[in-house]
Amino acid sequence: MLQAIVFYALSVLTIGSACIVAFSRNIVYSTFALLGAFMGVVGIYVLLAADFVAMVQLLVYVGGILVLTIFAVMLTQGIGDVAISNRAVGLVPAVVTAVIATGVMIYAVLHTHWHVAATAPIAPTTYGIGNALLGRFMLPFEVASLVLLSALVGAVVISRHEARE
Amino acid sequence: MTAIGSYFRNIKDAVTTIFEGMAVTASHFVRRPYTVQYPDRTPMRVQDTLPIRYRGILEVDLEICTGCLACERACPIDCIVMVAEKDPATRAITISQFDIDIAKCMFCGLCSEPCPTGSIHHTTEFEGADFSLESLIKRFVKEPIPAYKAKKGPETDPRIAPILDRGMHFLDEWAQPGGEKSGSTT
Amino acid sequence: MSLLNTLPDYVLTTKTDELLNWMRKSSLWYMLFGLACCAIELMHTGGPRADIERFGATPRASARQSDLMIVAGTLTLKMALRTRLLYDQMPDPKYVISMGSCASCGGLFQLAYSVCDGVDKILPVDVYVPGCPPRPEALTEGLLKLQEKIMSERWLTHQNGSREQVTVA
Amino acid sequence: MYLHFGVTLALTVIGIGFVALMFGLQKLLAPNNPYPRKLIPYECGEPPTGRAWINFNVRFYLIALIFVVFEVEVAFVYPIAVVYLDWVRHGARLAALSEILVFLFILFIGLVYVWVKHDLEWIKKIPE
Amino acid sequence: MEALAIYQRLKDQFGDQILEIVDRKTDPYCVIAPDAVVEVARFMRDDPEIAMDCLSNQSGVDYKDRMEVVYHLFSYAKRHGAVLKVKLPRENPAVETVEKLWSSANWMEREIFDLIGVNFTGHSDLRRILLPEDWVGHPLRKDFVEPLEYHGISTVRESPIIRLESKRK
Amino acid sequence: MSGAIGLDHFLILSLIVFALGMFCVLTRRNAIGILMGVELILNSANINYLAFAFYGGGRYDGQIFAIFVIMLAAAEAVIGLAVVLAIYQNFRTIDVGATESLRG
Amino acid sequence: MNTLHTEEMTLNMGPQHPSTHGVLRFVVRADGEIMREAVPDVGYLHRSIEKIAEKVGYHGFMPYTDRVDYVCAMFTNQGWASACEKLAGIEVPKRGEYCRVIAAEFNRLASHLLSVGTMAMDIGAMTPFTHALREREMINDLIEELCGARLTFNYMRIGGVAFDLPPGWREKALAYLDHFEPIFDEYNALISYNKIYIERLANVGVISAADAINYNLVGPNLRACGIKWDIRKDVPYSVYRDFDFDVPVGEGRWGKLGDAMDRYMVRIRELAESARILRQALTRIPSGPVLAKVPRNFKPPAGECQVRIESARGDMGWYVVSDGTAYPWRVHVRTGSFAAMGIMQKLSRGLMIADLVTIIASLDVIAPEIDR
Amino acid sequence: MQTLVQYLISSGIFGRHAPYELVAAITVIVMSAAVFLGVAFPFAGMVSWVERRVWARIQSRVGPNRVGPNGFLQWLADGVKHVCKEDIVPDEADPTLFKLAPYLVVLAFVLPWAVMPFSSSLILADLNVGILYMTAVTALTVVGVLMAGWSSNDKWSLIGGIRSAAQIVSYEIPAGLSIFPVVLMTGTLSMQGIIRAQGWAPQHWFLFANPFTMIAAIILFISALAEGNRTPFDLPEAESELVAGFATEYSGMRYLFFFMAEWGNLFIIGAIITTLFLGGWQFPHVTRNVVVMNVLQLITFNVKVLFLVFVSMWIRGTLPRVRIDQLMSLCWKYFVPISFLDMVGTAIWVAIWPNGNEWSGYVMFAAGIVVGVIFVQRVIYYLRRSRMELYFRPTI
Repeated sequence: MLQAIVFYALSVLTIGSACIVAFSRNIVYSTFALLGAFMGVVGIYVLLAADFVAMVQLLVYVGGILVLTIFAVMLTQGIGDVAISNRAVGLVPAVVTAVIATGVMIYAVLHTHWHVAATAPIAPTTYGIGNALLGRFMLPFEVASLVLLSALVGAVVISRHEARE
Repeated sequence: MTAIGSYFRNIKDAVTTIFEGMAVTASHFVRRPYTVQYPDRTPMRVQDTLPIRYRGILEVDLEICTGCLACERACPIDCIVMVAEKDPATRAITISQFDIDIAKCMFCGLCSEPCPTGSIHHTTEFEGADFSLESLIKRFVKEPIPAYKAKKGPETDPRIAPILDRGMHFLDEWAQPGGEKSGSTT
Repeated sequence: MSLLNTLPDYVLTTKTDELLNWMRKSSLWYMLFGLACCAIELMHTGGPRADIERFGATPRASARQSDLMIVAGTLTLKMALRTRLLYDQMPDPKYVISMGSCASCGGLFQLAYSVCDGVDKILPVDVYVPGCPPRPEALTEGLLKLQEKIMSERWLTHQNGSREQVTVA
Repeated sequence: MYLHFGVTLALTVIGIGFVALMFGLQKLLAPNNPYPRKLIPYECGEPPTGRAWINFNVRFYLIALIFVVFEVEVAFVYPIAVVYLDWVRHGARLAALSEILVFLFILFIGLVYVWVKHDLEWIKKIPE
Repeated sequence: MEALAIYQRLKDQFGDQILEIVDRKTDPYCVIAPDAVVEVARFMRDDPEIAMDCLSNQSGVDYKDRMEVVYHLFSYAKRHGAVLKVKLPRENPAVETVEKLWSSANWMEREIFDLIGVNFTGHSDLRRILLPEDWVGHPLRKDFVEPLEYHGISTVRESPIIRLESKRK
Repeated sequence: MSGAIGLDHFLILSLIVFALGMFCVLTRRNAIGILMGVELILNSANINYLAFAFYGGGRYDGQIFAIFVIMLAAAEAVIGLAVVLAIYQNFRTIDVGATESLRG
Repeated sequence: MNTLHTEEMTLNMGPQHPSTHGVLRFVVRADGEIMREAVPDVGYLHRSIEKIAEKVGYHGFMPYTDRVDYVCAMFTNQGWASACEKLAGIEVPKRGEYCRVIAAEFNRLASHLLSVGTMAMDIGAMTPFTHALREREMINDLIEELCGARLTFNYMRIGGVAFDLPPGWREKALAYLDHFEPIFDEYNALISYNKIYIERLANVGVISAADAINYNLVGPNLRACGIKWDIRKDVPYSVYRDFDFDVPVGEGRWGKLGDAMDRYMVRIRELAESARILRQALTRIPSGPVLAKVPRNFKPPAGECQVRIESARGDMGWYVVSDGTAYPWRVHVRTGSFAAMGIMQKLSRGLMIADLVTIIASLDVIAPEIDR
Repeated sequence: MQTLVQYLISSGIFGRHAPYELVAAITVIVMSAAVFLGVAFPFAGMVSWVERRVWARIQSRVGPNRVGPNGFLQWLADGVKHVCKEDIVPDEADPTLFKLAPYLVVLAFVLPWAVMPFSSSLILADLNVGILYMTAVTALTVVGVLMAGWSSNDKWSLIGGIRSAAQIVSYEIPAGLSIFPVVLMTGTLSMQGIIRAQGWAPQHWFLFANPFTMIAAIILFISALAEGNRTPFDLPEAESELVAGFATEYSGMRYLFFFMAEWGNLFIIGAIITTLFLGGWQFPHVTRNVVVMNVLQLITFNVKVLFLVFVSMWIRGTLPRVRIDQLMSLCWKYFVPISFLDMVGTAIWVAIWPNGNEWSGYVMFAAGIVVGVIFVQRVIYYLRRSRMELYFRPTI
């Protein structure tokens, strides 16, 4: 009961914010609405018993990516050109594509018989994730650091390269 | 090497100087505050702690005012308005108005300097805040009164003598041109 | 839909009024607005000896967060327009203390060509503090006078004819 | 766990409700008297020159880029750190230690790289 | 070097351009032709014996029949000073700027322009400095009349004290 | 847990978010807007991962995948925004339509 | 990252801004945190004191001189008095000169304390500021006892001073100095040697010696650039010849020579030197009159003169033209702050907004001195 | 919390057949409201008064002392005044975001209270990811502050907001890294778990566990100060530079919420440090009475937290403010590498002594005492040099 209420509330928050992200003509509103979407998703993660992932989402998305996006918006947008900058192109094909894709997938979701195992126990996950990362997923874990390193170096090089010109 | 050296020196400097600063501020926790809790929590009125030379709100002892208008003339900004008339027959001076605009006064002391009797002088009073400018005008003369006439000898009138004494006391503080004040040769 | 000055004059409402006024008067945040000589004494008033913060008055840099403008010092004509704007930018209820002769009426600078003779020409002044400059205690007394005035204001209850209007246009 | 996160949800609601309540109270108690000059943005007593919504030069943008990378790294290390003690106790100390060290080392290289390349410096030069 | 010796050297160098050398006990000065200001000034700055590296004061004086610009020069290298004067007509006084020689002249000339109304030709930024941009007149001129109001703020303030009329008049 | 909310709910939620993200990507001319759309899509993917993990027996694989997705999203955002900045440097606009024609 | 094309932002810093000591205004053209330029806009406190001098006469102008620089009014008093004395050729009694020096040096202590205090406040430390105010309060008490006012002293008269030292004052003053010296060390430990503080000040707003002279910087600002020039020492007036004191100059120990830290430290060390002068003056003060005979209707002969006084903000030039009447014809005050503001525009280029605050504070500008 | 819900259901207050969810929901809401209104909000208020008093004391002043006993109700006066204050939304501001920003900031201040470990059983929610949660939710402040700064359409606000955001996000890295030593040593993220791993005696605190944790504690404390916009890192609201920073345009209640969040965050900073390094609520096991124990633990925890709050006030009264570039280089060139190495060092330390080293605790504690003694000596030195008698008389 309560879970359903919470789920629907979070869904409304997520989808509403996502709508603002997608439809707002003001890029700044879109950016700040992203916060609502992320927060809603955090709640959904918690409902899915993924507490650690939820926290990581909060830490990385809200604390990191969102701030970075806001910075980028502030750096590139005067308010003066907001209307232009967030203008939509090809509205009709986009709507058609989105609607068709959604329709197909909703059909798929509703008509597929998902194999639902017994739902997981609602238990803390950090320990398990840690064990998995140190064990089975050791290689991806180390590769992740390489990915991050390359992202760091790449981003810095791109920015610096442009700055030097 | 110097780069690394300065890196660690920076850390060391920051830590030691902040440490020292914290010690200074910590010592203030055990010192008494310097505050004088005006108006209600002071051992005595703040006015009474001020030195005699303090130039607070002006006051006129009309009993010893000679009506010489020296103060009005000395005021650079005309905030003293004084009307004193000399009766040509009796040579007696009547003071019919003595108003000081405290709101305009600049508390410079130039008016009390030339006063022959110390009648106009600054007090240590400084409380004068009010809600309107009009109430900041000090009117000393309610109705015309005769001016004080300086006597040759010492003042004999027991009512006026202490006031004159006080006035002269104010006057004594001012340096006399070329003159040396007794008692302050140190 | 503000309740301001709309309630009838019951014991409860007047008591509430008193309480609100007491709270308001105890938290007069003044704007750091030093103009001239008096600004130094204004600093001293916030300083260790006079410590106006005892009465809950603390300096704020932004006009938006201040309740009290202490016009400390000579108001020149060039500054007068800015002062008016700053005053306008303060949120209601707002009060003005005119500190020192220059602010009250131009004082010794009435002779000057570029000085606005008195801050009351551009703003409504609540309390005038004489002195040139007033010593910190004198300003403290001005603040106490202003607190007196605030206590006599009506906040929720109807206005009596003689009482001060709360909102200043 | 739902119960625990329920607390955060409740706190969210209470926090927002409290703020809204106070605003409601303010609506009741505070005067409201806006006029055009009052609503001018505050700029130290001058009428503002130009608007604030401009392309603000966020000079620490690069630092924000670096930050996100390290933030992800911090997030990654948390689960490892949690199980580290157990692994050590169960004798797998070298494996765990070396894995952490490698992970940190690779990212540390990134830090050293940006440092050496002076991307952490604050550039004071103004373009003309 | 004594001031008089400096003036003598100037006289030798510039001849007719030096109009007058006034020998007085306090602050002797020399008057130079308005056209020659920059030349003389440059000489005084660059000559190794005079080496006036600092323009310590520049003031304008309105003498009702003429304007004067007074340059107080000082040499930190040689520790001596000199006073130059330029006499200008009262109508449209103008003299070349020495801003290029001493940067401190920039503001001082602006001030003289603002208060006295001397034009400094070639000045990079000759605007009013102390008074508002929309001010009319140059107040330190002797014939300056104070305006009655500025942006709706009246500049006159009557004394609140009314002087009682004398009984016998 | 209770029968009211099942896997389908989460999947449909993720779908809607995905659709909105896709719409955002397709319609935006602003490069940052596109990146935001991508973030939404990645989030919807994550919801799916976690939903399947939750309803699929509670193994950690789904969660670990989600973490890796977040990591990749961060890397993508970092690089993407750096590139956007670079584009902005060169073209003075981040309108993706305009940058195509303006070959700098 | 240095060539991001961003719009320039025009910021008004002041006239009502906590860091602009009084009413200065800077039109800051900034690119993010970095300033392209900060153009000072002064005149918000232009009170036409020079014009008033032509209206109120020589004696009556004395209180107005207090307002030229209210932080160190003794010096403006002294400047005006000396100018009048120089015009009329009046000799001030020895004791009068000593009184002047004592009052002036106490005032210099007060002024420098305010300066270093506000410096600390602008850097963000409130405590040193209040401590400086506390010391100022004590000095104010002393000065109040001497001349009856805390700020606008009106102490000096043409030909001397208005009040002799009150009885017992000397001992109090010496006792205060005993108190001041340890407090001074404490103050330094609290803020002057603080690493953060030094980092904020060092290498900010560097002025070369040539620039300083060219822009006519004076006083501590000039000395911080390494030029040993003090009117008290080099062109001695009053009785400064009698005293033994050093002229502190900038050393560039913490950064480049002539930076904000140097200016700050010069002030700090001048505090100690002033205390030294005060000790000497208080012990050596001779007896005698303090005021020469000057007619109440003072009319100096026609003529003009310039007087230079080493005020707390440096060389203060009083240029007075007399036409032989009871009213001066023209008075012009050339002040240190005016010149210091002139260099601001040049200094501000390429610095951060936070540095602008540092520079304003380190140049120790006082609004009325600029605008008069 | 779980126990409480179980207890309530079994006690039958809600009737015999009360649904678990409803009871849980009511309990949670009531308890949360109690913590927020009873602890968090008054604390934020009171600490503003305490700070003003402490600060005044450092400055040889008295501070607010007229409203209530010793000015204790000053915070209430400020609050009521702000309620009675007009609320201005500037013309050119973006009204939606302008009004939304305080909500976010308050949210970021409220959420950490969920995992505040007041005592061994007084905790709203002993989240398994407690400390991670704590660091994550405080990130909301960044968005709130950026929102406030941008929406005001005021240049000071904009600069303040961006400064604040850059500062908070940067310092999250050293703060996050400094938590790891403790996590490595305990193997849990739960606040209670971390506290339980420590002992009541100082040598069993993680602060003194080994040199690395001590450095980590210092870095975490400083970083937390930076994240809370406290001196010496109060650049976003630097009065002498940016008027009032991101809150420049805010008046009345809206401003007060920023204000409140700032003071409230002090407690959170203190609580994090206390939990991680100072042994939290650990108190010698003197009695078997659970209630008494909990009260003692509550007091212990609060005393420790308040001490840290006091220290941060004291720091605020002492230090000047750093500049933005120094702030950044301090973070990236000093704190991040040091905490990196610190973490590596701890990992090695733990690999060598998985169960901790008893000796190092004593040694570090002794070192701490030595530093304290030196400090006291310096204080006495300054006291001796000051002439106390001059402080007693208004006029010398």
